[in-house]
Amino acid sequence: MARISYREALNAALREELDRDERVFIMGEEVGYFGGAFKVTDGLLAVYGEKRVRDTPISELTIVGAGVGAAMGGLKPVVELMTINFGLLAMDQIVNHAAKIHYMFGGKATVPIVIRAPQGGGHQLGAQHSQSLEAYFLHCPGLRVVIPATPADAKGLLKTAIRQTDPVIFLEHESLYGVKGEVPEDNDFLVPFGQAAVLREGKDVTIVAYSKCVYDALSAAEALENAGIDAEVIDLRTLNPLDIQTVVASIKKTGKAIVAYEGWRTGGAGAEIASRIYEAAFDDLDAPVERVASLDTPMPYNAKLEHAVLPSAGDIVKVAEQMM
Amino acid sequence: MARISYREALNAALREELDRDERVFIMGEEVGYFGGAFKVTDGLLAVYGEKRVRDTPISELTIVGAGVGAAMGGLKPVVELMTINFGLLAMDQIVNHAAKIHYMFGGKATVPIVIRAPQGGGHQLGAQHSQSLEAYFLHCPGLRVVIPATPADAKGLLKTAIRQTDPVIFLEHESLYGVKGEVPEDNDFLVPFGQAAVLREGKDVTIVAYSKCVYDALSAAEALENAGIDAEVIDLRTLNPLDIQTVVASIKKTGKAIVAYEGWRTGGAGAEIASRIYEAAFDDLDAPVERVASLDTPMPYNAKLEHAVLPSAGDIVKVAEQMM
Amino acid sequence: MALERDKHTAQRALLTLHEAQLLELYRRMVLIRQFEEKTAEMYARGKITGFCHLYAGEEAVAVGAIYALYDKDYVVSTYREHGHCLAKGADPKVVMAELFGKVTGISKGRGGSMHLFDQDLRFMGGYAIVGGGLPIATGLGLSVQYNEGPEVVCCFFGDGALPQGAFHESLNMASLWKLPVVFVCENNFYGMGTLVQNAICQEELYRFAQPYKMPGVRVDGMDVLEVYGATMEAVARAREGDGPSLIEAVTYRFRGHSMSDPVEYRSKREERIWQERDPIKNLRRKLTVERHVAEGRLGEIEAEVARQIDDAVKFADESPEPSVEELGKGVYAGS
Amino acid sequence: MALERDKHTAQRALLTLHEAQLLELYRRMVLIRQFEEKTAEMYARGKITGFCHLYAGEEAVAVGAIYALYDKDYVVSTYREHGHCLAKGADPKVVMAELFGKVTGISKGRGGSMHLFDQDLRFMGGYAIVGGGLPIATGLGLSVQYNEGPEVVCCFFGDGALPQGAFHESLNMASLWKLPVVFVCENNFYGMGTLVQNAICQEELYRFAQPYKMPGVRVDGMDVLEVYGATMEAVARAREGDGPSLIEAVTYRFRGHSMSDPVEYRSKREERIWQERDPIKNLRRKLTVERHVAEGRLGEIEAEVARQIDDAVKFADESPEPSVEELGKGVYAGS
Ligand SMILES: Cc1ncc(C[n+]2csc(CCOP(=O)(O)OP(=O)(O)O)c2C)c(N)n1
Ligand SMILES: Cc1ncc(C[n+]2csc(CCOP(=O)(O)OP(=O)(O)O)c2C)c(N)n1
Ligand SMILES: [Mg+2]
Ligand SMILES: [Mg+2]
Repeated sequence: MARISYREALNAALREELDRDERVFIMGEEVGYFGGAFKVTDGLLAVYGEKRVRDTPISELTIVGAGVGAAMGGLKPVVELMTINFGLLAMDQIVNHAAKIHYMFGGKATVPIVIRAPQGGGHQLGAQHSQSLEAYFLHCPGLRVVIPATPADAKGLLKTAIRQTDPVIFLEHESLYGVKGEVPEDNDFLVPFGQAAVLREGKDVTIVAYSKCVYDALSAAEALENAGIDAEVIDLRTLNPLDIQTVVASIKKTGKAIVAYEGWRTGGAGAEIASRIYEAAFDDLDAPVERVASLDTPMPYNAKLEHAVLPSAGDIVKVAEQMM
Repeated sequence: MARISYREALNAALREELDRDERVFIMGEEVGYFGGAFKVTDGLLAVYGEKRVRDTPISELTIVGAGVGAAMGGLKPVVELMTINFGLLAMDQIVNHAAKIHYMFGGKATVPIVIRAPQGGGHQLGAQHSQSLEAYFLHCPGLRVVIPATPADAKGLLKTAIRQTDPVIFLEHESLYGVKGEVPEDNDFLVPFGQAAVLREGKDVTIVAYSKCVYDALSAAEALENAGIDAEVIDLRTLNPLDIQTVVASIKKTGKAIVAYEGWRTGGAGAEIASRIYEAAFDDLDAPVERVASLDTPMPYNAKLEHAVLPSAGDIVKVAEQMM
Repeated sequence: MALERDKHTAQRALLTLHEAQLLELYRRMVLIRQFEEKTAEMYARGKITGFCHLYAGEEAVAVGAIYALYDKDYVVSTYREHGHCLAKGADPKVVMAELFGKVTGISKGRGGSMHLFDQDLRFMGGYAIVGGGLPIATGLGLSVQYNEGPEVVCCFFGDGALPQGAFHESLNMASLWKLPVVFVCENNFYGMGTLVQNAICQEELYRFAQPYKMPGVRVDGMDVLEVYGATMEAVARAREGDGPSLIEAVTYRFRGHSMSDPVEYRSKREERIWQERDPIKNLRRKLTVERHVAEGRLGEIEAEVARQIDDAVKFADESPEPSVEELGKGVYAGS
Repeated sequence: MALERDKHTAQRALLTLHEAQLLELYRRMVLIRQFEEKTAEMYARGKITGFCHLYAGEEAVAVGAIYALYDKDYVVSTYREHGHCLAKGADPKVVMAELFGKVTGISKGRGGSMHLFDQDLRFMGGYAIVGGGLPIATGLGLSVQYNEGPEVVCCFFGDGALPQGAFHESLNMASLWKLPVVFVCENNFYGMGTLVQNAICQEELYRFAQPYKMPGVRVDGMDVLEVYGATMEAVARAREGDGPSLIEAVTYRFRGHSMSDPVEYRSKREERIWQERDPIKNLRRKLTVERHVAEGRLGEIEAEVARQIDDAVKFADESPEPSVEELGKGVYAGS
């Protein structure tokens, strides 16, 4: 175990997989000489060379499409979109191509591409640079959607993503890169898809979260403890596959659930998670599932406004208290 | 009133608004000489000329973007995407631009664009031509999402869409163009956004639907009547704004709800609708809200497989019977 | 316009190719033509449904270009890809079965007319999003370069794809990285009902190669030997590591855009002019006149192909449909 | 390269413009420079946050191009748009207030550095998606043509936008429909840390105009008169209904890509060479030497601008923040 940042954990995962498999390569804007806009690929070019750490023009649609083609040609591309906001330019290659190819060609083609992208708000980057778009990918069969919160999961899930054979959308939160945690150094440390993690046990309310909101959920749980409310916190870790069993098991105990996510409230992943909870545990629920999410507005630049749009630990606490 | 098809109703709405407002114009692939891939704009070029019915190159991103710019320049573009599947190429202009501009520029810019697009499956067009993508637009504040089922609503909602000032995603179902119904001939016949229609009253179960699934819901209701089950059918008509009040009022009576939609089950608009129902009517529900939707697979070409993927009246009947 | 030079290339091909090779070109074109005619018939009889875009009239492009490739070279295509798929060596049986939606089809009945695929043949798929195949072809080129492989990627697309951003992004990337891709634009003058000059401000499509610093040539897409010659040059260049090329093959689709298109936007006269330039008649004339091949030999080929097509229909008809139980399988390759 | 001709245009501008006009060009460049220097200072002091991309070094492009426009002409820009916005006539007060996130800001504190907008000034917005502004500019051009208006649209974007599909789609559409758009590419050699030759297979960016059948020129973007002259020609053409043009202005950003960029990817030597070509010093030299303007007159302008910038900071500082209660309003224009 080493105590490293989320960013370093991702970097380590990339290094290990580059070492392990000749077919793995990295491609994206500024991933090479610049070391990545968020420095996730820092230092890789020097070690692995331009063949395996490839700077690209600003052409999101074709970056992803070329990744799809390279994957069909037998490689294992790890494509970085500088942020998910720019990924909207690549939706055609992601949704119409990457997600469909295996199925529509009768299972004869595979597209083992990993598309990494930072996302999220909180840095006053305004309306076009602060989105969390996991819901779009969740609503597209054929894509795996991975969204780690901790450094260890960042590493273990990225390694799993690179080793498996389906297109993966791997979403990192821009606020998490500096977060530190214990991360196994084992080269074969993998975190499986579809297994939520119970990060804190509790008996009064289940807080289901992923990505940055996991930290908000944990802070909220601490605050709630002072108020005598014992919250269980679950990190989903992957949205597709979605481990609803772990969530349901928790709700059987607590009878109450809050889903916390940073995407816009309406039509977000929280709606799906809530629906799945109701479908699987309707009789166990004492109250409706509460959603704590971003307000339904484009992100304003002003810091106070932005803060008010984003979901927070305080919001979770307030909702939990109201549920009691 | 005239008995005309959904296609003719749309065509009439376009003609009336072209007549009414000089700023209104139509733009898209094959909308002019060809009369539209689905013939919705048939005959308009001959009457209104190339200035107001404009054929474009195949450049979805820039077609939408040019519509956004034209709207900012004071016009009222009605842009046709040949099908919503190709709209994935324009997601950046829709989500990052059209939806954001009014808010992020402090309310000083408006983008009164209507983006019309056929969508849906059922014609053996395969994985890249059969999608229903309303959930993507629902999950984007700043966009209105309109999705009519009947010829009258197609006309009245399209006219409302053209007359108002926000970007509208107007989704038509490819299977509905030939459907006929009574349509008011009044030039000022408008259907307001955000008002669901109760198409059939019933006391046992509420079926909430939109677009083609409205017809499946109505057939299911008939079939259920024979089985002694009295279903209420609600057509949402617009997803943003979403009229949850009408749905909740119905559920207070029936205690049960089914949401029927053609998008993929996971992460679809049905998840949002179900969540809103729970949030507003948890105590009135006798059973979890059921979702009847497309299976989570890319659309297969083979007719039997496609039929099995799509939601049907039969599926609704089955689910309703199980709920009793 | 590079027409003079290309006429010369074509003439050289006619004189230097072995008779067996020329007959093979003829056979492939006839195969595509008969396949498409049968497809139209089966569509009319309701055996085939959905969108179906026939390639009749354009055979010289697929056959000429693909004949310049090795088996291991890749082909990427569009929704109008029956011809490319057959030219790359697909058995008409499995193609027809796909159109019939059968489990024996080349994409197991899941793809349909627009989504044929065969990894073994290195036929890397028909894509139904205009411009969608170009980034994928670029990526395949990258995989070849990465592996220091000898392969070349041949990517077909229509004139309609030129105004798409994907075309330009792909040409830039392929040129920037010197990828072994041959971009073949099938300029058949129309994208659905839109004339090329109403969609593109530049009608001489090969000119788009210039800023991308790659060779751009326009060839007569009704002359299989001319297409073959131009592609040979582009392929050689790509295989040498000298990067991509753009070939504009001027051609004509004899039928409507798809089976449901009544083709009201073009004149009978225009159609007649192009039918006279039929690529199959064109090669037949050259073979019989300049290479003295007996008419009978060509007739035999036609008859043989006809039997093959009949077998294909029979096979497709008798094949089982995919089972509904399997429906949910194969959305993911893993687990 | 059209440099010879453009040097001539610049010289003509120097000789024919009134002294007041030349001083106005000088004033605008100084305004932008001082504004940007103050912005950097305020950023360092935490008054401004988020992404902030300064325009220092590139002033001649915004000022030269926009001086060739009428007030009613439209400007569309990117995230590096303080300069364009000021050159189009925005009050530095409301621009600074926007960077401070204040409700008095040009976008009410909702936009920030990357999203300035003013309908009255016809400054149609800074867009933070590379290439995002081009389709919008094309649409504005369409609205002008539709209304048979006299306006022209001037669209700024970086070299980084050239590999984006949106660039090509927009050039095609604008040329096909002869829209009154002047596309101004600010080639400052880098897109973030990527050299233009590592992103584009063609370094002479103006050459992309050719297949689109529009004039393409490269001008010295450190010479405001040269930019002005070239834009005058393009604007005249657009206003006559003769369609779009592409101007490549070769320039240099004196600072990093954004405030957080340590600029490790370029050499001190390179930076020094370009600093010697400072567009403000450049014009200063011409004014004093060739037009015999007194140094003192220029000093007065600088002092006046300095006061204006101080006022802007004061205004921004003292302005109130937007109220959190209003947050949810204005997502929709209607209802
Ligand atoms: C992105 C996209 N936009 C629109 C369509 C609808 N469409 C299908 S084919 C076609 C015309 C394409 O013409 P061209 O590229 O010239 O190919 P051809 O059919 O002539 O072979 C159009 C507009 C599509 N499939 N994809
Ligand atoms: C579509 C998109 N991709 C990536 C980015 C991230 N990004 C912001 S600026 C930039 C470089 C743009 O360079 P250039 O166009 O030359 O403009 P300059 O900054 O030099 O003025 C990049 C890659 C973005 N904003 N939008
Ligand atoms: Mg064509
Ligand atoms: Mg630049």
